[in-house]
Amino acid sequence: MIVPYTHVMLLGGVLFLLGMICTLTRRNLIMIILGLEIMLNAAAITFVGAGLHLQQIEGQAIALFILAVAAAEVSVGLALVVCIYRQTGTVDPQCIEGNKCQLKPDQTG
Amino acid sequence: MFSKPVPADSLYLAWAAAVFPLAAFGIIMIFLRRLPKAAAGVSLSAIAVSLVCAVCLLARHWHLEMPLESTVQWMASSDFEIPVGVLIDGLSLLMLVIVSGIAFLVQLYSIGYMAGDPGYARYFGFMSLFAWAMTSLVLAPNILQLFIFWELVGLSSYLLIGFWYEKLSASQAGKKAFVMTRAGDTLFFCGWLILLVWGGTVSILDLNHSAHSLSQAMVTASALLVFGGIAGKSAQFPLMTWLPDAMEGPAPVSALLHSATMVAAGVFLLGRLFPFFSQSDAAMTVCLFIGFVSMLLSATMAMVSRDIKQVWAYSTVSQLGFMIMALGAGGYAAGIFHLTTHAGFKALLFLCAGMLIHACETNDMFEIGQAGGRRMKLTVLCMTIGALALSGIWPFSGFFSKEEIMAALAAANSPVWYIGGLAGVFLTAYYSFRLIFVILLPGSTKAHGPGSQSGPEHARAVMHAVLVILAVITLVMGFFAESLQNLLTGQGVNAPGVHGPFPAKVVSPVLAIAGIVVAWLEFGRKDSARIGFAGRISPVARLFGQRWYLDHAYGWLVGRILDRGIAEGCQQNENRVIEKILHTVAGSVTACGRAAAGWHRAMIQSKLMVVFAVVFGLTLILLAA
Amino acid sequence: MTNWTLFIPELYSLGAAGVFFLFCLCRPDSRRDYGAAMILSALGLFLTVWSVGFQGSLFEGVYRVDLYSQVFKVLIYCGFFLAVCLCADLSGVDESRHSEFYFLLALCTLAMMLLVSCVHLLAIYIALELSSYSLYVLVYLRRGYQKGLESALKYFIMGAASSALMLFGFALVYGTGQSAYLVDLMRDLPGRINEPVVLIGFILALSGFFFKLAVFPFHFWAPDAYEGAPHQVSAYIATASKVAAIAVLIRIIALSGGQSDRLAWFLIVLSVASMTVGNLAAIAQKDLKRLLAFSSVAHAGYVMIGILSLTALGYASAVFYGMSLLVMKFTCFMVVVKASENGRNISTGDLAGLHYRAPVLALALLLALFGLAGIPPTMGFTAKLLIFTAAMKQGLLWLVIAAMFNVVISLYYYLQILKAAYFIEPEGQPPPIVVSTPLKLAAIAMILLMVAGGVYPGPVIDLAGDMTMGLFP
Amino acid sequence: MELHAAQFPFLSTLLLFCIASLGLVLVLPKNSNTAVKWVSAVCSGATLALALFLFAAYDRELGGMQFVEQYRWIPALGISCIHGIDGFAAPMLLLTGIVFFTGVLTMWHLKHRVKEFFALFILLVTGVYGMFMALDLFFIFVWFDVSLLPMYLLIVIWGSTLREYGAMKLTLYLLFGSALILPGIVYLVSVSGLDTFSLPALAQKGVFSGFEQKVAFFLFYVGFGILAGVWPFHTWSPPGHVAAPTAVSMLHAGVLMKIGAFGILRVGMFLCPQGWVHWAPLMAVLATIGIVYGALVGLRQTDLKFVIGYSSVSHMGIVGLGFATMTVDGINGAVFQMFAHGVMTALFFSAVGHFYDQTHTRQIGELGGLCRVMPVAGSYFILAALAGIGVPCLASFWAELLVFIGAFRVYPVLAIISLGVLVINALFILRVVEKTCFGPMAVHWAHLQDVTFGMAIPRAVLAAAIVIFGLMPFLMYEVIQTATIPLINGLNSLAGQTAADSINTLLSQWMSRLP
Repeated sequence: MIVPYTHVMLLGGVLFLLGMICTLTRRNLIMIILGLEIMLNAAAITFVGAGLHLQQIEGQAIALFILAVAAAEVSVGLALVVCIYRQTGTVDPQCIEGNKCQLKPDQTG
Repeated sequence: MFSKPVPADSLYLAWAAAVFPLAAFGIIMIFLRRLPKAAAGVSLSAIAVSLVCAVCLLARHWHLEMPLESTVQWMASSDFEIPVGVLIDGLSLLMLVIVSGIAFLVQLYSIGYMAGDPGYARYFGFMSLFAWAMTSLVLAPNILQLFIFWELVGLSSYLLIGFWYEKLSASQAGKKAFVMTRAGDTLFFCGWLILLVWGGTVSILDLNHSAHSLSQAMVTASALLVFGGIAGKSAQFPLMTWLPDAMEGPAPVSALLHSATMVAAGVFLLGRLFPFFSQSDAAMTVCLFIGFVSMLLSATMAMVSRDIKQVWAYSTVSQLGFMIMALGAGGYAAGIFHLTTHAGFKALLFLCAGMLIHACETNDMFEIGQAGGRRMKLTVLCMTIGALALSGIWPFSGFFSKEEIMAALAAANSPVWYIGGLAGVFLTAYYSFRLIFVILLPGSTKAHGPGSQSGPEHARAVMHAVLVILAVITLVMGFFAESLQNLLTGQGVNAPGVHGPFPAKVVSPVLAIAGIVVAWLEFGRKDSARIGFAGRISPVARLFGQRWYLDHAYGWLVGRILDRGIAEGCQQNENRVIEKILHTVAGSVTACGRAAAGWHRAMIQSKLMVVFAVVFGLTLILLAA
Repeated sequence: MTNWTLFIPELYSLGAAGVFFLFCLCRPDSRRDYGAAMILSALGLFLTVWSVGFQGSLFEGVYRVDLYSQVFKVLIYCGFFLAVCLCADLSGVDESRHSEFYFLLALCTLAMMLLVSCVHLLAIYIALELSSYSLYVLVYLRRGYQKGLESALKYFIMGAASSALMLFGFALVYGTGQSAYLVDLMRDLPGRINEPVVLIGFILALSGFFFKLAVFPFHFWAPDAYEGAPHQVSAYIATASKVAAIAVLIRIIALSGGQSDRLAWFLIVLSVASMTVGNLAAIAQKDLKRLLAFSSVAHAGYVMIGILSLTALGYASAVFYGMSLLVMKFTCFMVVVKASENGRNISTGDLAGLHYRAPVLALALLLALFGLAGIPPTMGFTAKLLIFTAAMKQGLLWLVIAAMFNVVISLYYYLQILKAAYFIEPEGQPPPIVVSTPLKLAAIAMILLMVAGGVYPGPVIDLAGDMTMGLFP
Repeated sequence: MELHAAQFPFLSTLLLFCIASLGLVLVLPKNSNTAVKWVSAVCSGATLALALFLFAAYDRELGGMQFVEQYRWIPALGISCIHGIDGFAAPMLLLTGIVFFTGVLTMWHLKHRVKEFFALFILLVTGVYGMFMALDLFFIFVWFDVSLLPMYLLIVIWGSTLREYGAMKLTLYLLFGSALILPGIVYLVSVSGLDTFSLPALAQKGVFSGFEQKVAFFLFYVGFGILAGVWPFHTWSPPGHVAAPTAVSMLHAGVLMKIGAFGILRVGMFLCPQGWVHWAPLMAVLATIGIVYGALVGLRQTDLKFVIGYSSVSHMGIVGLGFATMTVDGINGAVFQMFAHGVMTALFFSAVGHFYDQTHTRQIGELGGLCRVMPVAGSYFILAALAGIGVPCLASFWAELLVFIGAFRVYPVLAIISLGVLVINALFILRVVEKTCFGPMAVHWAHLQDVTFGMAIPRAVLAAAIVIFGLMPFLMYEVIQTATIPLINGLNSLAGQTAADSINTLLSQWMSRLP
């Protein structure tokens, strides 16, 4: 293995952190879901790296599964977001709380 | 040992003397509350049995060489045992006869006096309770038993003073009596505890005989504490003001409890533990001093009071002060003898007062005089006999006993006591005859005599009979002085010589006559001003009339310091501190709850932030640790 | 060689879910759906009970069937069955969605049954996600209540975030533990648990289960989800889902081998925080379901006390606690369902007059609340005694005292509920609550269970002990 | 401790009888009020008879634990079901029987939600009975809590003044207490290493180290002490009394507070003698404060039940002081005080209950002269007051006497302070008697009814108990003694000197440390 496992772990960690920051900072439900996806992918990369490191095929298999599950997750999430948008006219996470922004649908973005 | 066991027959007699009234009390309170006649009958028969037993005992043990004592164990807790039993010696025999005799007479008198009262049965129930407690008290062989009955006579006193409970002043007087004597009793109890825990014995005979083996400090401390109880019960300074108030009770109650017997229990206790007290000079001096102060203070109070029963009440305090002085001066037999004579004539005085009050429906002696109290000839005659005895005029019983007391005082270490005693003799005669003259020689009387005397004719006859019996006792008692002294001192109590120096024998009767004369000059003469020498100076009159402001002091102590001071402080602590702390805790918990609940309404990303922060933060801390 | 008989309960559940899937395609008919659900869930319950004694391993060791998993399956199926029992009047869900509702419920049950048997990281992950997704949608199914959607979304985001954390943790554990099989990890991890990467991985890996169990700080979804979901779904989340979470959490934490003080401390902090936050927040709640959600958070904290002792006794006590929670929380939700009209959310005050409107329910509620507060002689008390004993064996006296203080706080709001049910007179004259005979029987059964669990819990404790014995090969 | 097996399971019979009655009450139809009352009365009467029998049949020569029954219960946890009574428990059972019986009769006129009331009442009493006879820590705790929780509903539903507040405060306070007891129990069981909850097994010597005993005793002392009204944890009690209906007040002050004291005795002192010795000075000081403070605050109260509530605080302080003395006399007195105060305060509350039923007020200022219209009720009230003051020949006197003797041996200063309070005690109790029963009667009270013959029965039973044990205290002491002496002997042999001596040493050490 050319790249040491530690580096892969670090890459996964950094990616995970980035995803986390994304979920925390973006005021948009879709971006939050994207951030979550990034975190999942970071985990997948770490799995792959670990699988390589351990010379097991399992790691990569798990990564594949993660991709599939993540897809399902995104579809559930997006479906909810769409419903929210239909109902409130916004995807701002701040505005879905207790229907605060319902009267001003033009503020979405 | 200092005693022999009581022979079985005497034991039964002693038990019977005590237990019959108890049985009467139980029967009356449980079954006979609605049957007044039966209640009176039961109560009287019980006390009659007691009296017979007492007299039999006295006759049987007239020449007693050694005290008789028998006890059985009533209760035991580890090394502490509570025995009950009887101690028979001269003192207890004498007291037993006095108590049961006076109680019998007073109950007989009450049949007429209390007739028609709605609480008739209750009255006789309480009287039986008292009779039981008092007879058991005088027979008690150890201080605990004595203390128990000491408390019980206090209880019956409370119940009887507040007998007419619808009168607020009566129930307040009862409360006052109970609480003030309780204050003394607490000291008594402490003294008892010292004797029990550090002294190792509470048996009266043991204490009397082995007091010298105990340390002086302990004897003094416990004696002084026990004296606290005596002062409370016998209404001595400074716990004296309950007794005048106790006159709210029916007159027979005052006669029995608050002059003749119950209040004398303090003197009795002092006499019981006389050898023990003698071990401590300090305690004896305190006795002398307290007796002295009480005697003079209450005599001054009696000088200005207009209430006939209050005058006799002050006089009782004063005479008890005499007795305590006598005992404090070492005149054991003198004190007890005065107790005996005093029981007779003071009961007589109170019962006469009761007749007058009943007839005139007022307590004020001037009003009684104006209402024509003197027309009740027998009553007024008996009252005069009693007053003469009280003043110490020959040949009435009071003369003999007072003479002995004066002799004892004269033999005491300081002339102050003797001079004080003389002043007391003068004042006694003065206030007694002030009363007598006010009633006997009123300036003007109403046309009609006193209102119809209540009760049926035979009842009044019984009441008169009782007065006559007591008057006769007062007349003859003095001539038994020698034999009573033999009875009392025959058992190793070393009474000092009772025959004092010559002047003493003359000085005090002269002073008594002087008192009578002064009283006549001020109240008896035709055109007298009917105002005493003390009453002329208004600050002094007010001082005496207000009982030297003792009640104010107590009122201030209880009302201000205790009630509105310490107790209110505790109450404020309860409300403002403890409750406040609780409410603060509860309030902060709910506030935290509200904050936490509000926190959960935050935006989703803030929550995510918390999740990440907590997980990573904690992990980092753990790794660093 | 795969012994398929071991898999029968799961297959059956799959079949049941399939039936409802077929119903989804037909015309909506709520009575048909309810009847079918009752029959199928009851049958399934018998099936799982029948399968309790199964032992074995499936799918290359990924799937383990033992007493531990089988009993949990019974419990989960119990939760399912009881939730279905409450569905006679499923007014919180749109009529046309009833088939979907049952379908998702059955699917979720299946996922949880898989979850408690899985002994492989990936399998656990997938089973967990499957159950979560079903629940997200179930929460969303609430009719005529805008919060349903909102809470589903929050539930989803929180769930996705914690499963991401968990997955990353799995990755680290897999990388360091060199295997995705729990059996292998169990051999390998205990010795290395204090290495930083392992510890981080391990802690992160727990996130997903903490989320399921609603342990602080992963509990933020709970109040909204409970409040926004249909009552039956809330009941299901509070019972079956919690039991499954406890099961798998114990499996994972058992990997640590009980030798890590650091891990224990981490768990202690979370446990105390959960109890305190849950109980404090519950005080301020008006909405009964939201209150129960916070109480669930607090109870997650108590369960953690059992788990964090990292001993067999502790795990057994946590299992027992899970069982008692199942019974007590279900009873509470039964009352919520019956007391609410048209599936609306109710506040504490709406229980007024319950004592004469439905005496049996009121009695059951009383016992359940006392049980939740840990008052003897209820099952809840035995559970608390067990977890405290376990913690005390580790010398955690102060933790036990802290937990007891929390119990006192919790009693405050439980008593408020009780006061409403027994003392406050309702305005007007609300009619008596009609409790159908089966439900009455269920309530009586719950009462008996709660009392028996408090008075004579010996057999159940033994069972819990036997179950956890299997965790340590 | 010695265990003497029972020939016949009397104790279980007693408990099962209660439970069966409870079940019967529950299954009776909703409107059968009379039947419910009769079932309760029969249950209470039968248990009273049984308790009386047990008290009488308790072998004073043999001592130890008698009527012992043992059953396997939860072997996995080392929990077994052991019942037995010793010289401490036998009087308590009798007390419970008396208060239960009289409480049921006192509530005979109840019309509101009768079935529930008596069901909860029987449940509560079952807990109390169980607590007094249980010899297994698990069961002690279970019964303890069973006897607490029904209280909440009993007060909230059938109570009066400020009932919601009072009930909540009471329950939270008491549960706070049990929040310390349960950890204490679990702690002891865990550190013993014996894996048993059985009290006799744990009470053997050398099971616990000194430190463990100190920790556990403190937990038990505070936990049970809250229920026993130990200052400063007493503030739940007076509002609770005020809020509760008559029979519940009777039970609450008469029996429940005793459970607390009994818990300290049974769990604290039996298991942690060294802890007891260690904390005894604190106990004594707090008890003395309670005695003084209760009387002083009682002086300022205007509500009858508050007065009695605070006097209970004061009287329970005497129990605490007795426990702190670690002498035979002190403990004998304390246990007798538990009994005497229980009966006395039950009589008090039942009399006050009648006043309240008739006048609908408990404000002392509004009452007065009640003896005129209700002489019987008034008499019982006065009797209770006199017992409360500690008049000789009523039960409380002997208790206080012995406690003070014990206390005087060990803590003379505290004993004298507490003795002084007897005066204040007399003052405020007599003041209440004067203001309610005596004095002129307001005209609008003229129509009031005295207690009927039937309603006088419970009061007469209580009064009889006060008087009988007041006249014949040995009946009680013979029984209590059998338990006290072994306890104190064990304590003394532990330290090699009497515990009281060691306290004195300890105190002198403390004094020497002072500047």
